[in-house]
Amino acid sequence: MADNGDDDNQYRIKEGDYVVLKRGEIFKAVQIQPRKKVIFEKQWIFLDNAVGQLYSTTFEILSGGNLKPNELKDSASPLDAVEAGTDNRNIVDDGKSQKLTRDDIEALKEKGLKGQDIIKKLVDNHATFGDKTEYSQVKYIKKKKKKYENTVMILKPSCRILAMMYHGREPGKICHLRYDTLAQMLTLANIHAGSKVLVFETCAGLVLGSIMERMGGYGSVIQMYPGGGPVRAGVESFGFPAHFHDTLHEFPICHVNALLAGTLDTSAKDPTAENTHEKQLNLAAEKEQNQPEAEEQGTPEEESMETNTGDDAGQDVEKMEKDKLKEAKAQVKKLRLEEKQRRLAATAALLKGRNADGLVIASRFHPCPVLLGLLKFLSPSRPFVVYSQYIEPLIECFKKLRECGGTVNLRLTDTWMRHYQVLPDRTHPLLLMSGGGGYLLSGTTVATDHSKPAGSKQAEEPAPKRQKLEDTEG
Amino acid sequence: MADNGDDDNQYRIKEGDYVVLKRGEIFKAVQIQPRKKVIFEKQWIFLDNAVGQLYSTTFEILSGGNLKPNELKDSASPLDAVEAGTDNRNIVDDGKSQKLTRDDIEALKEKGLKGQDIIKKLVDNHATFGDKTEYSQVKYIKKKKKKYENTVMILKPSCRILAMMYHGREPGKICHLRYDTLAQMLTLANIHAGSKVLVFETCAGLVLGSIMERMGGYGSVIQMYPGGGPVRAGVESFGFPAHFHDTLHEFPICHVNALLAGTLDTSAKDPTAENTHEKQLNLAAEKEQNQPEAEEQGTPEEESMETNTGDDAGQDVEKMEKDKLKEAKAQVKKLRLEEKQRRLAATAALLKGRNADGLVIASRFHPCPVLLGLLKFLSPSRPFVVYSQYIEPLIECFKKLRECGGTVNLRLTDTWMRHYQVLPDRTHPLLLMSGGGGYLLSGTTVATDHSKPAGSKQAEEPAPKRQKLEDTEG
Amino acid sequence: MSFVEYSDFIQDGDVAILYLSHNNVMPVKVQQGAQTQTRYGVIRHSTDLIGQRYGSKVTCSKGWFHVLHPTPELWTVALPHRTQILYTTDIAFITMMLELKPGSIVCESGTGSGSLSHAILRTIAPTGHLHTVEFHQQRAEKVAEEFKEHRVDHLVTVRNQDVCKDGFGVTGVADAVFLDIPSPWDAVGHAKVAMKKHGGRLCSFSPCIEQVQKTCEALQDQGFEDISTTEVLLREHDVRTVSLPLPDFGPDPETTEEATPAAAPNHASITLKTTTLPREMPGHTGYLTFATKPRT
Amino acid sequence: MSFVEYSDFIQDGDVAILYLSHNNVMPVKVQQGAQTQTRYGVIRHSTDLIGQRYGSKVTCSKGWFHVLHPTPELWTVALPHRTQILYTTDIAFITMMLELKPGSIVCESGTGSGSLSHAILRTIAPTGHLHTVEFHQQRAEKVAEEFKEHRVDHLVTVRNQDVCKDGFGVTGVADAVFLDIPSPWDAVGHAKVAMKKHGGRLCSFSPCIEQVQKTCEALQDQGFEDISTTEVLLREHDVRTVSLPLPDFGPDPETTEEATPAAAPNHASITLKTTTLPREMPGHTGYLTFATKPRT
Repeated sequence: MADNGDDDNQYRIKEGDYVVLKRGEIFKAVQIQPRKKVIFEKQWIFLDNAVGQLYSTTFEILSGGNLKPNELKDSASPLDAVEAGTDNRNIVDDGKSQKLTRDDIEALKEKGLKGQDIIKKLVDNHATFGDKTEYSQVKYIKKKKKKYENTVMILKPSCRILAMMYHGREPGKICHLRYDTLAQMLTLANIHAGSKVLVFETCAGLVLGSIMERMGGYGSVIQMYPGGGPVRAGVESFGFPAHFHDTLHEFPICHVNALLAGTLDTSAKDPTAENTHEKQLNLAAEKEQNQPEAEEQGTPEEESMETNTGDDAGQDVEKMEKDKLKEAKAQVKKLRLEEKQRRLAATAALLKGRNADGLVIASRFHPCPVLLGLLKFLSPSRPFVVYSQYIEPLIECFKKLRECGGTVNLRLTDTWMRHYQVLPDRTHPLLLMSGGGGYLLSGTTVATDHSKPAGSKQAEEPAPKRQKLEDTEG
Repeated sequence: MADNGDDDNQYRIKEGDYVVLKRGEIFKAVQIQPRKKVIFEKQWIFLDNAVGQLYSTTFEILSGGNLKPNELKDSASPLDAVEAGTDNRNIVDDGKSQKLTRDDIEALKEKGLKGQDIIKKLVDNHATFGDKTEYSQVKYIKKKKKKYENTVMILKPSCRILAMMYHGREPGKICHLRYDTLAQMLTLANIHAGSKVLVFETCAGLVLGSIMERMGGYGSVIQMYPGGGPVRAGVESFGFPAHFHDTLHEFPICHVNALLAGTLDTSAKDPTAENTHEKQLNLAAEKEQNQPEAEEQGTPEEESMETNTGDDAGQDVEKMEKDKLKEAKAQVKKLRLEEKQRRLAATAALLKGRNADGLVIASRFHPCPVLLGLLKFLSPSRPFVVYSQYIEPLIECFKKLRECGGTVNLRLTDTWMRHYQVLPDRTHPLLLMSGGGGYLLSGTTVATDHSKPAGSKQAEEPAPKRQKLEDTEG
Repeated sequence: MSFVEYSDFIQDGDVAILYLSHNNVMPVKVQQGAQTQTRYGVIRHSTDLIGQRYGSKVTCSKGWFHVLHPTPELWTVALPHRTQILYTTDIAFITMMLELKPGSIVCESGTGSGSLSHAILRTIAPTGHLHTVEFHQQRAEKVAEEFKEHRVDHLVTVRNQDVCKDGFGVTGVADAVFLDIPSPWDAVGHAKVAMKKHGGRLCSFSPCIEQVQKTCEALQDQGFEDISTTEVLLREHDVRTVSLPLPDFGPDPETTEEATPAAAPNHASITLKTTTLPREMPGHTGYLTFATKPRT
Repeated sequence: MSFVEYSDFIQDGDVAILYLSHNNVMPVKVQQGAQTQTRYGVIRHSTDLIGQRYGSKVTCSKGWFHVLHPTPELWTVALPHRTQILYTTDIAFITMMLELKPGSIVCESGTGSGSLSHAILRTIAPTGHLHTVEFHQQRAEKVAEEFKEHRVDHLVTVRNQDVCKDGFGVTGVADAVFLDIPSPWDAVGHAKVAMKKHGGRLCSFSPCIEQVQKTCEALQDQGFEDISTTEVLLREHDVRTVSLPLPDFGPDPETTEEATPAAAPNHASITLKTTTLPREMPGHTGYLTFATKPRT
């Protein structure tokens, strides 16, 4: 494969790459590290052999956990094509339908039969498989696949894959933000290269990373973060080139009022003097980061260090990481605080003009004060979008925005998503669907008319089409 | 058709029958009355010629508004089968596609061509009809049908037809209750012959009538009504046989507390003495009945008279209706009050045992106090169902019921309904769907455990599967 | 007790429903002297059930629950699955759209586990009749037995035959026909034969769109009118109280009226009542195709 | 102004969006000396628009409205319909599922009214390219003109040809292909040719399930993987305040703690904030079939 002579190099898996493991609908984001054990679907895997292979290759997991490129594709398996009985009227379930015994199966495994082949054998030896309803067939195959399949595909990460992964594996970490809802957010906020976007999220960095992907390293993203430090595990998983991180800035929301009032002190101070305040922040951060990072990715503190420290401090950090000595940590903290202050000043400068091009909010905080506070940093005629798992807080946002003025084009929406099975004579919507994908409030800022009081009705939609706000008749 | 010799007689339209006019998806409930003008889809119609014909016959509307039985069926018209272009890429819209002029069409009409044939001609003479997308074709035919079709089908009323009619024509009158939601209510409340059902509705009588249809004249229905009198226009439209009305009782909710306390005075009094109280009630009724009755069905007062007065008073009422003299009205009021008091006593007796078999609520009132008040009249192990156009009041009901105990099997649901176009190579969901059908809270009563305080957590679901009521993590 | 008539007290021979928790219900045949094991401990029918009021609480060694009067809806949740079954949401819609009511004559195939059958019987009692056809012999026998236990056997005739070959076994009597079979198009002709001369309503339930397409074609060929296909899905909302923290934007040096209206300094939070939808829910049961048989 | 870059002030030659009300927006080509008639009166470009800030309020004789900077999403609502168009909900999902980002090379057919094209261009700028194929000549010319007016013409090549016969006019360059044509199965082979050797993503939009079935078959035949069909629907919630009257159960002679907790005597009512769904909403736009082209 190496002698294709085209630009394959960019598609090859390299050491240190952030990749996504895939089996069926199961995804997992990991980093390729030498002799590092990775658990995937209850199996130990070493990814070393993937290095140098092309992305999207399917590997067989050998005993011992090493990978071997597989000729068989993980895609639509021939099993899906088994003819289904559309009714199970002939089935008498006596528990004797499977003719292969446990021992038979073990023997097959020892003979080195691959998972997919074992399942095929199980199906072939199932007396009444063809009579099962399609639903039962799918259930059966899924169960067996989980048990016997031992292949894994290695993918290059993308917003699509990571959003599906988080939604499937750890929806609690991303406020149950469904991937189609995230898709709406990116589009409604008109995220694109060259703009200056404000993000407030507690979605493990998934939203932030998705925005950075869409900006392609052009423009700036300012992460407004609560507590002691920004959470960015999800951003790492995107595996962006280094220069993308130059476009990423962060600002603690606890300084928002000071910044708005013009009283924010961004001069570099002796960090020890700041200590008590910072300590408080860090305590708060620990409390608030009740979103544990992905298994392989260390503690939140290491995380933000990796991201926050520039090249200048990089070597020190590496050394200290190995030592993990308490004294060293204090030194790191000091460096970090200095760096933080420098960055704070830089970000404050970016925000001061109140001329951001977009605002995206997706957090476990009440969106109303967040939105009203951060909206002030946007230029007129710029989109914003707020996600919430619940509709009620967005209803409140909607009402407040109508009262305050300064926005038009307000919409409170959700999306309904349905997947289909398309097979000859067996086409139908999937039997299971996601219950809800959360709600979005979106709108566009406009210039506020200072000649009128902010609470004036005039600031809302033009009169002729004013929405009926009161309705007692129902 | 008359000489078929079978039991056709029960299927024949008779004078005085309540029927439903249908054209396409448009329904209208009317009564067959001699020389009575009826407006349907902006056309004047006389229904006299329908008398003696079979139900489900399609009639042509002749000039002058008289009906003539039609051989052509109203069903799937051959127009639907026109081959659709799946893209409109070849259309250049120059406004010259239709080759028939207005004069041509008028000429066709004068020649006595039927609506359907005119539309067929329009389609045939439309240069690019076949190139239009299906969506445009449907829109075109719908528009033309509305303009040129002049047939009407006469149907026997049913819960299905009337529920669809109200939802399509006057959703505001029935609190936007969608027919599939009504279907859920009837089933969730286990409505069936022989039971004793409590109904509180402000849906023009549609819910009440649907329940009566399902009870088939067996058992009893008690309408708990707000204000001065029960609203029952919708019940009339069902055209029930007279004996069905014997099973219908009513009780004003303003006496609920008195009844529960055992202080309700149901002895027949001199109605004039009651006058001030009744006057208040009537005033309230007029205020609350902001649901005007169907066009042909007179004022609410006449309405409830027709229903409330038994056979004994029937002739008097008829006479007075014609006179409409003020003095006569006073007399009617007196009779009505006496009758009302008698009926109140009878209904109170039915309720006193607190052993009703079901409770159905669908109103514009806040459902929470209504439900908590009326639930007391149910036996243990009986279903109840509450409809609301909004979810928030039902969330409150749910919480209150959990606190109070005495109910299990609580579910807060809504249904999502989708219609399909099924045509060769053009199968897809309809392009328009109903936004929402409202929400239902349903549950089952259980015996309250008087040894424990009513507010005790013990009264809720059994402990092992207690629902997680608090969730801060989201 | 009967599935078409309420009783107040549990009697020997009744079928009662133990309501253990949301979505966990268990039917029990009440028999003098019998015992039933539940996850909350043993219940003794003679003392714990017989003579008790329906809706009563029963306390066992490890917990308590309620005994409920059976209804077709509880039965649908409790019944032993011998096939895939129809659930209440579809059943409710079918019942309305077929215009079922006391006195209706209904044909059904297949009977399956009897989930829909019980709901039909409830609605057409006391004067209607259900003719239900089941291909599978054991199932036909089992469901007939259940009808007897549920005291609705006088309202139903169970036939063990192939509806596509042998039809419903009745002619010109049905007000409504329901089909839930793999190839409903093969039964449309038989349905027409079973229906009243004056006409009636038909419903066919199919999971796949290709089945719907063939069925609609057959219905049209057989002269059925008002053919329409609908899907109904239930969404169950989970009621919960959530607490949303308020952001801390820091001390507000200006304290103008405009600044951050709801921002509270001490990590305050707002509690609200809301609902969430389950992460996964039924996304499809089947397409319901309805049609009207005109007078023939 | 450009569709891929924000400006702060309106300039001569810009395309601005007049936001008149919810769902009523109007694009206007800004020209020194020109006038535009709106339902609120005439606006004079030289004084009312040029030099003004985007987002400003413009007051006319009969009312006022805001002038907005164009975005692909506003354009989708404002654009002159020459065909049926794709709307933002589908567009957003397509953009994510095709993995579009700055630098992506995309093929599209048909261009139609350019609703999706603008969204693609916004996302792939400044380094990507869109090859869009439109069968209909006038439409191809019109959309090319719009791309120029919107200052995105350097990012797009419009071809007027039949994609099913002639393909996309490029080979081995595309990261993603989008099809919105009556017979997408006829273009699947051409899509494959247009895509990068390493692979890429494809999406086909079709309103009818039969089109989806044929397309899935063609995709499978051509070796595409991960074929999946999805539908996405938007629900727009109407925020409103409603007042629900409380029932009057009459005077409560006992006034025990148990009785009618919330019943108020004087026809009081409770006001609450809620949302309703529109009576009618879009029930279907099309099925979106996605697939991955593997390395070939």
